[in-house]
Amino acid sequence: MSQHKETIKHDFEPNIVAFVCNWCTYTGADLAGTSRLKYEPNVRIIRLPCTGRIDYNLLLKAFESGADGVLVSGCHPNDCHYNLGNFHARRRFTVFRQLLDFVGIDIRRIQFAWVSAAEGAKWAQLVTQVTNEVRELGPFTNYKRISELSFPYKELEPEPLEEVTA
Amino acid sequence: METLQNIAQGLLERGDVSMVIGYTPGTIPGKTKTIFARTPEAAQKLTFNENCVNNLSIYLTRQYGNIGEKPVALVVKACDARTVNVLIQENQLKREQVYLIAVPCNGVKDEHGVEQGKCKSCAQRVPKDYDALAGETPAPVEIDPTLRFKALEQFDAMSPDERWEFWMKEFEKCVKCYACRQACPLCYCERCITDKTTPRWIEPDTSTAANLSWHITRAFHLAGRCIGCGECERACHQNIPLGLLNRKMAKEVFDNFGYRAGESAEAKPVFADFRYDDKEEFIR
Amino acid sequence: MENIYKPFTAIIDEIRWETADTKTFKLHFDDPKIAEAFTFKAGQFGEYSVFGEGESTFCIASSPTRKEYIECSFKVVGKVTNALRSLEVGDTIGFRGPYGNHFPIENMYGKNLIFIGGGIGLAPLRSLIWNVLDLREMFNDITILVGARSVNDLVYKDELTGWENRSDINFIKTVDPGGETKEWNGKVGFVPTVLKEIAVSPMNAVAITCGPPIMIKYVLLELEKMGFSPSQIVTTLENRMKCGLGKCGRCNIGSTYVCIDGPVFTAEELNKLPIDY
Amino acid sequence: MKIFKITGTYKDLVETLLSLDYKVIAPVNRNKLTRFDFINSADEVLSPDEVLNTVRPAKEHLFPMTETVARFSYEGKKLRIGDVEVPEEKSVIIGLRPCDAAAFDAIDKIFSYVYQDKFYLTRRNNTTLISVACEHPDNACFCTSFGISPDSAKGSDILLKKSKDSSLFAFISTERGEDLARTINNIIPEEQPDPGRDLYEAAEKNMRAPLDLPKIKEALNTNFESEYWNEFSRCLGCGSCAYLCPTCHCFDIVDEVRYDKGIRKKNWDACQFPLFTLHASGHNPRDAQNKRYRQRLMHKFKYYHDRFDTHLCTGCGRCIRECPVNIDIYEAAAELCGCEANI
Amino acid sequence: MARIGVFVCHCGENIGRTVDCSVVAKESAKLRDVVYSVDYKYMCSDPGQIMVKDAIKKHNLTGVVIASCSPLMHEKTFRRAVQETELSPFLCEMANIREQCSWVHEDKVLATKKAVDLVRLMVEKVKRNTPLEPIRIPVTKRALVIGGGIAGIQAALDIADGNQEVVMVEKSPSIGGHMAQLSETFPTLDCSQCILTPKMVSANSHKNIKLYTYTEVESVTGYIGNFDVTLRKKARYVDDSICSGCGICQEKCPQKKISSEFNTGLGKRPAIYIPFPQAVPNIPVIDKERCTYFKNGKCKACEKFCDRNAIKFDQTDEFINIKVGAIVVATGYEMYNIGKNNKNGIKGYGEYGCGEDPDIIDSLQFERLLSASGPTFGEVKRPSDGKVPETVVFLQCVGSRDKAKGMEYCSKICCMYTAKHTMLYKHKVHHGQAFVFYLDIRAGGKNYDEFVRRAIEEDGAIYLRGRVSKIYREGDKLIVKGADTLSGSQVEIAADLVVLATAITAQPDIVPLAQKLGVGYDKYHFLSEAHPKLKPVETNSAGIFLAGACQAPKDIPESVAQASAAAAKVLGLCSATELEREPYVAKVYESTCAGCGFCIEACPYKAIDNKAIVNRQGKLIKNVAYINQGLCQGCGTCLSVCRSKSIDLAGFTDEQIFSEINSLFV
Repeated sequence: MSQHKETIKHDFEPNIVAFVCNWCTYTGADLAGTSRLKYEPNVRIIRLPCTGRIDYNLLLKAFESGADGVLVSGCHPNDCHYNLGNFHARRRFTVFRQLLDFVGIDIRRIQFAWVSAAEGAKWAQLVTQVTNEVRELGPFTNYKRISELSFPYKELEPEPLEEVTA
Repeated sequence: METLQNIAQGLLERGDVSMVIGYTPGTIPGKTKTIFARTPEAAQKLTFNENCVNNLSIYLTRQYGNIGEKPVALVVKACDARTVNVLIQENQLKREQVYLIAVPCNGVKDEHGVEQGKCKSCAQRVPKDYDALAGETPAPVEIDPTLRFKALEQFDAMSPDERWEFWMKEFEKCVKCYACRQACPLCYCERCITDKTTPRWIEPDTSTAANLSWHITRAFHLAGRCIGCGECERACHQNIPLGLLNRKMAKEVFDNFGYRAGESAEAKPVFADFRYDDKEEFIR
Repeated sequence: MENIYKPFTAIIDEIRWETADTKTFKLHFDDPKIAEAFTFKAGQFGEYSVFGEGESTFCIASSPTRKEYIECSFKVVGKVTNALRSLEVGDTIGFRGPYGNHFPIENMYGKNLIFIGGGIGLAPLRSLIWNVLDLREMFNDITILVGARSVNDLVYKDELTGWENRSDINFIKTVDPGGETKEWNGKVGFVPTVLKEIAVSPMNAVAITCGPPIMIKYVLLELEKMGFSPSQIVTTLENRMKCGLGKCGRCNIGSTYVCIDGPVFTAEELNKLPIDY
Repeated sequence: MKIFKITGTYKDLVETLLSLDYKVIAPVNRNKLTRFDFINSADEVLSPDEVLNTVRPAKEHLFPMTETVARFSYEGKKLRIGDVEVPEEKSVIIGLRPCDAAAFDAIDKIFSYVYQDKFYLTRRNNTTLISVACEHPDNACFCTSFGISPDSAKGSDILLKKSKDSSLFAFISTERGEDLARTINNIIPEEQPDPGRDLYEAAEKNMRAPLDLPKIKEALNTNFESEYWNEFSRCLGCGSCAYLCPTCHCFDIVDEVRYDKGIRKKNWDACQFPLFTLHASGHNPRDAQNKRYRQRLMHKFKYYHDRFDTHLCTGCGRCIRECPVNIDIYEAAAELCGCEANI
Repeated sequence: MARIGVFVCHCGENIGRTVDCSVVAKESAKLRDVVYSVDYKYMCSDPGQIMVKDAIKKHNLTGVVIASCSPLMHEKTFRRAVQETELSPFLCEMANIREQCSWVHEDKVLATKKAVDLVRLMVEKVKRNTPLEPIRIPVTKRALVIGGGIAGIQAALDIADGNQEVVMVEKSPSIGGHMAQLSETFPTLDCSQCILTPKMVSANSHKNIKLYTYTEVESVTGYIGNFDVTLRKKARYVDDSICSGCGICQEKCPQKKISSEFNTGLGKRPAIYIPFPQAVPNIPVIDKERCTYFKNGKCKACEKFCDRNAIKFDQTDEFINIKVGAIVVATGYEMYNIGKNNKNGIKGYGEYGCGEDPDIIDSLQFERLLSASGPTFGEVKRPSDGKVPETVVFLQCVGSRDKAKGMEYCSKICCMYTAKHTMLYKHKVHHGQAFVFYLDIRAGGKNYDEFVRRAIEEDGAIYLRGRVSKIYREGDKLIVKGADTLSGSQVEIAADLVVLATAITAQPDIVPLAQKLGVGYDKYHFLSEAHPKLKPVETNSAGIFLAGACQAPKDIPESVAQASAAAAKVLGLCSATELEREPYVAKVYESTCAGCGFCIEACPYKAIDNKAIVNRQGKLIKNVAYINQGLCQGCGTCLSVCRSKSIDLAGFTDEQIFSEINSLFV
């Protein structure tokens, strides 16, 4: 098998953040690496101890920071390293994504998955799938627009800045 | 049949309660004020009519410091009593600290005579649990309980972008006065997440993005807790339909977990709990 | 019009740990023109900012007679002071000021001065003390009473030793009971108690005090017992401020804006204010 | 004061303003909310006959709810700070009520006190205020308490008033007003005799009786610790009063950062919030809601007056209308000085 | 500002092939607060580690980011290296640019860009790290073993032999467990009691073991090294300090017709009884439910005849508080009970008529029939009429591997004991014929397959692959109708006795115990190990270990092996006076906590409790959450249910995560 594959150039490369638990998905992602499975390079992982730790604020902040898609992943039910964290997360996100849907956020931009430490292949596949899906959806312009307005830094750019050396 | 004033007077005369929190006429027709009646004489000023919109249970939260050694009597409509249940559920109050004077309610109106949204789908004329009833037990009525979710149907037909458009227009108006929070009897936090600065999860400015993150947070923090008293929406002078967000949350919690906030003071709060077989179709 | 909210930048030249949670920064203004033009008077304060974290209000703790730098001391308590703590020599901070009124030094010439400082409250006094010491011959007797909860909580330790060794200062230091160490050679007792012991005369004197509210309260009582009239007692207040410019509406006590009319007040002025601080 | 006659209707006047080189701000009803906003056509404008006053005052156009006052960036290890320019754009606010126009007069004082706030003042200097006299004040209005009346010109550059026969007149108080008036072809620049205030005298009678301000202030000088303040422990601290007040001007300063870039913003704030005065040490001088309400009332009726000889209230009645628990500043002020509230 | 050093590892070619490490180092150097950055071939090598240590000293670093492999691989290595300098090891973070970057991407430009991003994220995080102190917990050098079967006995003996104290509790009157009921054991056919009894005796007499039988665990609080356990010693109505175990009371008891639990209902016992002759301790117990005195207030025959006055009718349950540092759970299993009188809810196999027809029995009953100490003294006689059965049909997988019965798992030991049963039967009834209906034969294990072959080849058991559809009685015979799927024919056997190899199930009352212990369990209620492969003995509650069939069906050697493993874990734990663990625990900001109690409910470890805040006068101001640092495992579930953000988690603080997100896309 040849090591070098032509990378397909897309018009748009989505920014995706994955919030994953340390024990299952992070380890599963490591396994994907150890197994040299290939997947899309658009995802940035933020490691947390447990899906129970993943509050909805993190997801909102990710969008505010410019994410086009968010992925939340942890242990399968009954596999949680902390026994119950993922059950709490599941219940929370069941309702939270409905809220996002209600205010008009396309919930295809927020994906949830159980990926165990053994499921390196599932992880690789998941990342590629989610990347393709979000790429299909295009940039999250709705959010980006209001987010840029809330931070009128760019508008101020043309004015020359005083320079201060630290 | 005992009148509200008599009940209150008796309680204060006997010294059973430190005060009776109720309604008294306001300065503008159609508005009522809160009264903290501490003497039997003051009890005569108590009133109840269709303009008694406020949910007085907010005065039971700790920040108001009304709860002391002696119980406090509170005039409650059925919806207000559900808030009391949530406060008990969430350790903010003990049942024995409050004496509930129930008032039969056929729906309330604001000062412009507009019937409150919550009343249209409410069949509960008196609370499930109370200590005294001021007035007659009213005849039961039958109202389809799903009516409370009726207003949400308009959104089903909308595309995400249309919903987005709708809400951004609403949130754009928000001035971040936090009246919605302050008026909510369940927003009893010592320090609201939005006032927390390390880190600042919600920017305090009034940009639409910052307003969106506030309103999402507010709605989600009340998910499974809000009993739908409508005080937030009433306090919002910018006319943002906050009740829709709350109702959507209530619907999701009800549909997914069969839970309705405020039904029982003993239930475990829905988001402090889970079931092994909670649905998870959305998880890959 | 100038942008009154825009800080100028200052570079940290030196950092000293005063106590476990108190630091002193020595700063110079980055822009030589600003450095040249900058003047202030003892008792004034500034808004110090860490960009991205926000602004925090403290007095200028150095003497206006030392032109080439300013110093500030702060206790790490909140978001901004936490960020300040992590700064290093050479880092840039923002500064707006000087703001507020100042100690009435012009009314102190030829008088006996009694400085009573507790804990970090010594910082504003320090500005005036060095100002006075740099113009020593213009003042009569100088008494400095410095107190802290414990030996470790004393700020400006090196300077205290310097003052102690000077013959032209009557210097007394004290720590609260239980705060002493084996090596401690100062007094042990609360500041108001020690003040009572040293019994200063109100004749031709001005007392300047700053410290925790509870200390100020009892020092004022003690001074009055000694015969000080309220107009002979000067103190400085610390209210929560944001703008420092009399605009944001936070720091008022009655009709008085601490940022404009203060932070320095005589006891006489304080007595007229409602108890809203 | 010059009095000019206006030809055509109010909407015609707005139409003309739109054709000039001004940004036009007028009362509109957008998304179920009455407010002052930029308009593109006269059709959007709420006519003075339709609405007594907007829920949101015009204050936000000179003193925005959120305003960037400085910016900074770290480029690598280099820190740079930038100023923020306020554009010198000419604008006109039309449709103000006299209470709102007078409110600008009041807050001008604080924004130019000792330090000049260029953000407010630049806009203020570039804005012409055209107010419209009130024919139908409601039961929350009490501007007459403050020497304002339904047809007061205080604070306005131009005041629009009707004569008994409903002809429209422009009362021009300032040079800025006159400059604008002379560019508007609907205004005939010929001085007219005063058409009288019959309509407005009638209107005044429907309002709340004027408060005895000197008596109130006298009372406030001594009753800082009155029991009466406990009444306001029912206040929810929602801050609606402050956010809707045309004279409230408190703000907070915060930084927002996105990795290496940041802006420093002024955001509206209110003395009704517990955190407003909370010290880093945990001490809070106004640690209870009744103390915070006292601050509000004192500020309006005493503190501001002590310093600027102006009350920080113009009787617009917004706080009374919108208070969710019916705290009525008029009633409070009256009762504090031992008067019966005459509502 | 912070002073961060970035160290980019090539990992030979592993990273370097797809990530341009020098670019990563160069880009990192441009980051604010990064004062030093370098790339190197093998960062984990000695020279690499020295490089890190030198840079910390030389550049006075306040934080270190190692961009290399997964933290799960080398975080310990680098933190140890950092610790050798002045810097706290917790100020070192790793950017995973190998497993999650170079190994999974092919485009060098994109992979390099991602690596730069990952480094930036970690720089932002490490800036907000704090020099945490590992948590030190004192260890109580005593273990609790719950369950007195072979696993519990083995664990207790091993720990005791390792010179640590053990408290052993057994809920029934005697230790020994199921193994005491067995006749002979596979694959050696040695006598179960002969090998077990000496162990039972030494467990009782060991100086380091304190044995409580007829005792249950009432409550457990505390955490690793420091458990507080309350035991309920149930009233036996016999003073065990006086009783000599003479047995006269049993003889004199007028009630003699009670079906014996030990003999699985095939024998009888009196109301005061010693469960079996070799019981340890050899002390009787009164069955209160059936005792004539307790029922009618008259009798006391036992008391009259006891010459030591050991009978105490007024005895009550006794509560004993003990402190232990570790707990071994060895509560064993129960047989799937399928009869009509099945209390345990799962009804099934009505078609097999078990419990209705006395000659349809389960394997444990058959063990008793085979046992020399059993009701038939080792003679195989069928229950209905005592006749020696000439045709015996054995059914395997009764319940096990049957989705419809809710037990999809394999009970693991049935294949082996059924083979054993056919052999023992043949050895006792030479002319008898054994038939076995099976689905698969699972005989993995040392000498196991050979054993099954012996049953078939030497002892002539006939194995039929298929399920039995129906069993019904026809006169003296039981007609067993089934399928032989190998020949494809229907089979009908007229049997004298049918033995069902019913499933091994979890103890019916295990769930409350698991909840007391904070140990997870699966849907079959078998207790969950911390990791199925690498931590098979540990549970997710630190300091609690598993042994034997409480975790999953196991045979004796496996149970013994796991028990010894658990004992080794306990001894390891007890070898230190203090424990050190990662300080990733949550803490509450009491000033902002509203005391709503959500975190208390949500905490999987019951680590959060209410704490009353009182003022100087002792008046309650408010209740807040209080986190027991010893119990907290750092999952952070409490953070997400806290609306006011009054809880933070060391190592994964809100500030850290926030900054990571804030620096994601710049």
